[in-house]
Amino acid sequence: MVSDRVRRNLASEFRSSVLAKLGVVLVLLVVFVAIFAPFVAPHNPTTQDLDNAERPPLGIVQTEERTTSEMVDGEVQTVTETVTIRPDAAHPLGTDGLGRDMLSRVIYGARTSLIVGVLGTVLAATVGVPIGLIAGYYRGRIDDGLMRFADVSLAFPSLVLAIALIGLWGRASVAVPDPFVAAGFAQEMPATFVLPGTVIVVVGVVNWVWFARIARGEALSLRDQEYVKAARALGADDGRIIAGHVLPNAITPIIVLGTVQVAAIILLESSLSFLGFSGTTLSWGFDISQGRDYVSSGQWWIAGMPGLAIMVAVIGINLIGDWLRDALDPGIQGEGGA
Amino acid sequence: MPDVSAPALDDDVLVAVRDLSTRFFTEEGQINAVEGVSFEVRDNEVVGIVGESGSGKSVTALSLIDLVDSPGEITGGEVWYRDAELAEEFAGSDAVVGDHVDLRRVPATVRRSLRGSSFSMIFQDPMSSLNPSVTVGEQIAEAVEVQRRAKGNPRRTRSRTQGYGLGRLLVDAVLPSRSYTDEESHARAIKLLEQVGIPDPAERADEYPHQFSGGMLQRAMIAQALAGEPDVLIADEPTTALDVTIQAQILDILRELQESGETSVVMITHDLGVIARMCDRVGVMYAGEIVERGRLADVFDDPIHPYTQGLLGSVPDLEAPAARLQPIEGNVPSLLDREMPEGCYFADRCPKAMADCRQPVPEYDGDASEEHAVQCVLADREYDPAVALDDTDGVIDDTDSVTDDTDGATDDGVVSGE
Amino acid sequence: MSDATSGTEPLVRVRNLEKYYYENDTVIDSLLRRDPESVQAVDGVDLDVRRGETLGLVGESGCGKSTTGETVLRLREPTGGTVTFDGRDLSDLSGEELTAFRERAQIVFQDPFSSLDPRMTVGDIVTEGLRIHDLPADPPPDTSKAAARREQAAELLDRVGLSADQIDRYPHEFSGGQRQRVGIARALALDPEFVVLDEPVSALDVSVQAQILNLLDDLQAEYGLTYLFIAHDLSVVRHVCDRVAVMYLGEIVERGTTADIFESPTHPYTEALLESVPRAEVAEQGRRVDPLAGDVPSPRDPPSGCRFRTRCPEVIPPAGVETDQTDYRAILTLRDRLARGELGLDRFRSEEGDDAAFKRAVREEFGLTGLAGADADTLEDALEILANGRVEATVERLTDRFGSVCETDVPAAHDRGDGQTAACHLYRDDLDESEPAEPSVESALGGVDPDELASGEGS
Amino acid sequence: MSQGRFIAKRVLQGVGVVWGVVSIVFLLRFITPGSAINAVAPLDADRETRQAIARELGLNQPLHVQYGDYLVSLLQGDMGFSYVRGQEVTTLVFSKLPATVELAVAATVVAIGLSIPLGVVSATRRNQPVDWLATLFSLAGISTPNFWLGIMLILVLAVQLGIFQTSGRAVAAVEVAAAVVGPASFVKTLRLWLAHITLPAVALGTYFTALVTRLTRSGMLDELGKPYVRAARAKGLPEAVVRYKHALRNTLIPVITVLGLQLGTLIGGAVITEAVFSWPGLGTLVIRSINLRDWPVLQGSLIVIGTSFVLVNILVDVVYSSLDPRVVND
Repeated sequence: MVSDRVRRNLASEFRSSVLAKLGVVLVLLVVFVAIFAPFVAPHNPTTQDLDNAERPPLGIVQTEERTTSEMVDGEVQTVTETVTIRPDAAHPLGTDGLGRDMLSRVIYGARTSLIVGVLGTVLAATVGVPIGLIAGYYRGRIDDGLMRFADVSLAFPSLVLAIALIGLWGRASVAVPDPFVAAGFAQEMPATFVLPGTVIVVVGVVNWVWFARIARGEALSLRDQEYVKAARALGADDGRIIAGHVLPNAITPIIVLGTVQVAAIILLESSLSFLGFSGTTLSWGFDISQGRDYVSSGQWWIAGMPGLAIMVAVIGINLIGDWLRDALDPGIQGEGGA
Repeated sequence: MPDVSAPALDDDVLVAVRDLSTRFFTEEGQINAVEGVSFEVRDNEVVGIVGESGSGKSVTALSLIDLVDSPGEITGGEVWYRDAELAEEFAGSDAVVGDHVDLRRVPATVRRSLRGSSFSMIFQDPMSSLNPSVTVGEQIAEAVEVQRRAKGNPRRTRSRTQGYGLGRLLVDAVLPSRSYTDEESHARAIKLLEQVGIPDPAERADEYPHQFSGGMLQRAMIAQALAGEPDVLIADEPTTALDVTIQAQILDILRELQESGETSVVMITHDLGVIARMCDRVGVMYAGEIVERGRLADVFDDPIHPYTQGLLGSVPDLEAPAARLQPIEGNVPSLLDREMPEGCYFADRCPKAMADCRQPVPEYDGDASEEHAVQCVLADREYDPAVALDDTDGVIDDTDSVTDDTDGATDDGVVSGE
Repeated sequence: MSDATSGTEPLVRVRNLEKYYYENDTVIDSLLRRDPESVQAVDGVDLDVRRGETLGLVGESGCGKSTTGETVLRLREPTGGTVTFDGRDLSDLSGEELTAFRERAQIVFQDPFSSLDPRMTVGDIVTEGLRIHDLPADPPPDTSKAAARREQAAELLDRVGLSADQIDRYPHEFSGGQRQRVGIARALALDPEFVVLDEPVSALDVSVQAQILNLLDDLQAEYGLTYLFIAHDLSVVRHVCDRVAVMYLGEIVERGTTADIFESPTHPYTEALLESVPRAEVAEQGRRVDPLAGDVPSPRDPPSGCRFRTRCPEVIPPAGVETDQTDYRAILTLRDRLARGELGLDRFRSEEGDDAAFKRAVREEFGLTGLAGADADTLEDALEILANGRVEATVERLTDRFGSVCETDVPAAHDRGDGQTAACHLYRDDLDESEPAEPSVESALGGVDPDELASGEGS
Repeated sequence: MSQGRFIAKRVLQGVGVVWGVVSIVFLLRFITPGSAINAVAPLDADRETRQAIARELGLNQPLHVQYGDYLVSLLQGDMGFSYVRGQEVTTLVFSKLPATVELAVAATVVAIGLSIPLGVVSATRRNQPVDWLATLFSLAGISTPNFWLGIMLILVLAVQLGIFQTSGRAVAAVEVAAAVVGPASFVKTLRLWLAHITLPAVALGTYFTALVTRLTRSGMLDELGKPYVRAARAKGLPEAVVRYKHALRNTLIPVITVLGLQLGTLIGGAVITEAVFSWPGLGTLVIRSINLRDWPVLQGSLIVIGTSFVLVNILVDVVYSSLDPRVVND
């Protein structure tokens, strides 16, 4: 189905742009880590080790005044001593307030973000694309009605609508068995993986408008193409025309929007979990919110590391989006948003 | 390739192009859009350049006015232009012969300063050649204004932006203001609109391009091109997008212009009828080269090059419809340097191709008149079937790569008729 | 060009075809009390296409020829009128019957780059019709339908001059001319009887155009096809068509055999069209052509009566008006622009502001300085009324003196002998003494004097 | 159609959208598990008290009647009472609105002021250092979660360098304007105001600055390739006039349109930025009303946010129609 001209354009654009190469590397890294988390993560992200808490990442030595007070024969004596906390090779990115390994949490966080990002985008597309195609193809009152409905959904900022819906519908989540652990590998890793069901549905629902707009724009222009009229002359009915001619030619801009949406939804999901609206604690946003209190005492890495992880993933996906847009030149600019 | 002797330029030659070459350096390789093209434009004359899509005629036009954008580049040749002032300014250097100056050997800023005052250009689709969000009157007034500001000091471009700092520019970018042009250039713009026959010029000047019909907008383009009283007006397919009755109006305006004695016209088109009505002399372009040139009668009545004959044979005759047309078989070759055959590029499609068409073919003199010249061996000797090229079978071979959408060569593949 | 079998029932009969488009009729517009404007793209067209014949439909852009072609095939729903195909009224057909009709009538489009689906291989494009109609009904014994279709596609590609092994290539790998061949193969796949050719060669270079025209000619002879050939290039139409209909602004102004239309055109518009076409021969050099003035009016509000009157060089003056055609049309242009409110009067008002200067300025603007007798007096009164600002009164004054029959009644199609008809009042026998005035040679400025130019709206 | 009619059309459409917003908010209430009653009734309330509360809140009437009352009260500006604080929702929401508007406007001004020149420069100096820098900055900008950026800004600028305040909103912009009278107090209030608003505005504005830079850059590159630019050069226009008066003007048209679309993201971003900097705006109110299940306040906030979105979009259309003549005089 993908004609070789598309492959040729993608290849030639890839060869000529270093950013495209960087994008592919980053995304492959994040996807690999997300899928094989149980093998890649050094520790179980949920086991706590209190006396190993707040350990700095490698290369950073933390000095801290600790005041301990104890009862010495009837009086309270407070002793302040400067304690130096050295990084521990077992925890390259350090540990959080409860002594959990930051690197493992970041790795498992990738799994959450990617799954929510991809499933949310797919859901938004399956809702938005058909509506857009029908609105664009039939025009007239149908188009008018659907697009006014789209304007209404646009009027609600996706983050605000998302937290409202989650606040109302609750944070249902689904415990999905981890295939690798079930198959007997990496037994020390958590057997099930918590999937934030409500978040995925909500994220999909709030972002359908972008896909509807793109699909409508494409359908509006493709509808008057001569090969569509020719198909009608051959006796094809609307259904066959939309599925056989309009959709295949509208796929390119939809795919480019898809990459932009995955990146946007990852940011949205991390915002939701930062505000405590996510159904799972194994998420980058949640870790950032935990690490927030430690920032004032200079322990930046607890909030810092997951934030960097988000940036790496989103930069990679945006680079892939740019590469697709430059190679296939679908002409969509700036659509899609968190 | 025409021999490049010291250019013998008589006085009435306004522009003489010698061995001009323009190439596009794209990823797929080097594209020779224009290769060794030579022609002359004399005082108030209409010179025609005819050719099909991919022949390089538009690139020739853009090279003349130095508007070839990357990845294109003018790689060789001379463009002699008669301008006493300029010749005096560069006297003594090898770029000057008498009153003629070779523009390829003067600094780029000097070439740029000639745009609008010495050379100006009109394009095929006026709707896309004007800014859709600025009024037509304002855009013509700009053309007048830039010449008025340049009058003071033609060579220094700084003069063109005097008193028009970045602040005013940014305001102009947002609000519809006229700070770059003054009242006087607006009055002249309205005069120009009237001169090209647009009714109610004062009202129409405040309207936007999308409120004009195709014919009216092309008149506005001509008005804009006349703002600087150019010596040479280059018209790249000016009437191709227009209907026949509107085309006749525009061709009449161009004819009036040429007869008024101040402007010569370089008419570039694929329409042999327009060439016949407008041009005194014509050059036929194929695959980046001028394969035959001369006075109109030479080329139309006794063409020697098989491509010219094929072209004339393909056009249905309005008055005497033939039972069947004689088309030229095969497709225009891709201009990719590595795929260009040796010798004559038309050999693969030529019904009279001979063995020595595979060597480089010099330009022979045609016999119709002393201006008639042909880049084909048939001008030198008769066609001898014994040495015919073997692989010129008539079947349309499908292997060669497609020419129409060779990105890079700016000659747009499709000539829109409607 | 096969000779048309005349006398039998025409394969396609079109009577009073209309196609109107309505603009700004959304809910919001109705709230803003804006009645939907109708654009009469096609306004009462009659056509007959006989079996095996090529009927040319000629006209400039915006005249509605392509809309007519598509409405005849019901690719667009007609607003009025009937299309009868082989005796059956197409508007009765729906569902299965309409799909069956599709097998018998096909279309080839103009733009090689948008008439083929870039996502499909050439083989799929050509066989799409077969897949839709589930053909071939009974494939040869040991081959599947798909294989049979692929075989048929290979034959078709070969027949239109492409090689069968290109069947799996995509459209972008072909030149403009080759893509038109694929479009033709697609149209032939269902073995139709009637093909609408909507500007099939307009987007091609001359040399490629000739190849396609020869191919269409051969196919017509071999399959006995009937063509409706839509084009704006008159020399191509002359080469290809047996009979021709000339369209202007949604109406047919003249029809007849190709020889009659090209050798002895009767409608002023056809004459002007033929004269404007530049011939590819030396005699064309310096040929004095006086082109039609002005622009094609906008189909949103076409001129009353005969739609060509705003550009026609032979407008019929009423009895008793002696002025020549140039002055007469200048008066009508002045009257039209006043009626449409397009004429800004203040620029004629000079400083001292007296009426004489105003009237002189208007006369100069419209070149009406040379009138005499009753015409001059009427004009004088009209300008007097205009001077003190009563525009409607001026329009009335001019209309009742200079009003032409061309603007009051719509011309009927007058028969000019052996099937040639021209919709023009020049040929009305009931107009007693009004001799068609000799068209005077327009001025040197290519007939483009600002004064006698009717400024149609930007089309 | 004249500009007036175009705007009238957009206003009518806006009213339709606001009506849509209000209706959806009304419907949302019916798809929530555990309706409003148990948010108000004490946990151990028996059936009668719950029925009494339902009657009092009018929940037992048929849907369309409730909808009618809801619309009527809305038109009178009465959006009910907060379950938690018993305060008038309208006054509560409108007291918080100015803070959010102030933050959003500050972020937008920072964004547009920085990004349009940056986008233009990087387009005209393609593949030179400034272009590479702009590209990398804008790429990072749209890929950074604004709440994380906020926290990092707090860490670096507030904790380490102690320049800015990390939370709260000492003084409103309107007070700064009022303080203009006395020069001494003006500088002090201005500094106080800046100290509080700079970090949140930068955190919120970064995404937008990056987005508009990318849009302007690709828009400019697109316009500079168009035939009318080549024709402008052919008539001898200096490059500066070609770039700014012609190309930039047409680049701004799509940029304005996308800004209108991305408004939702801006308000969404404001909500979370307020949470990070505990900025007393509508965002904090929304989050608190959800956590406390204070449904009328949430409902009121959604309506105000939706309506302000529509109003700003109409403003964007006005700017758009003055830039692109094709929209207005067809």
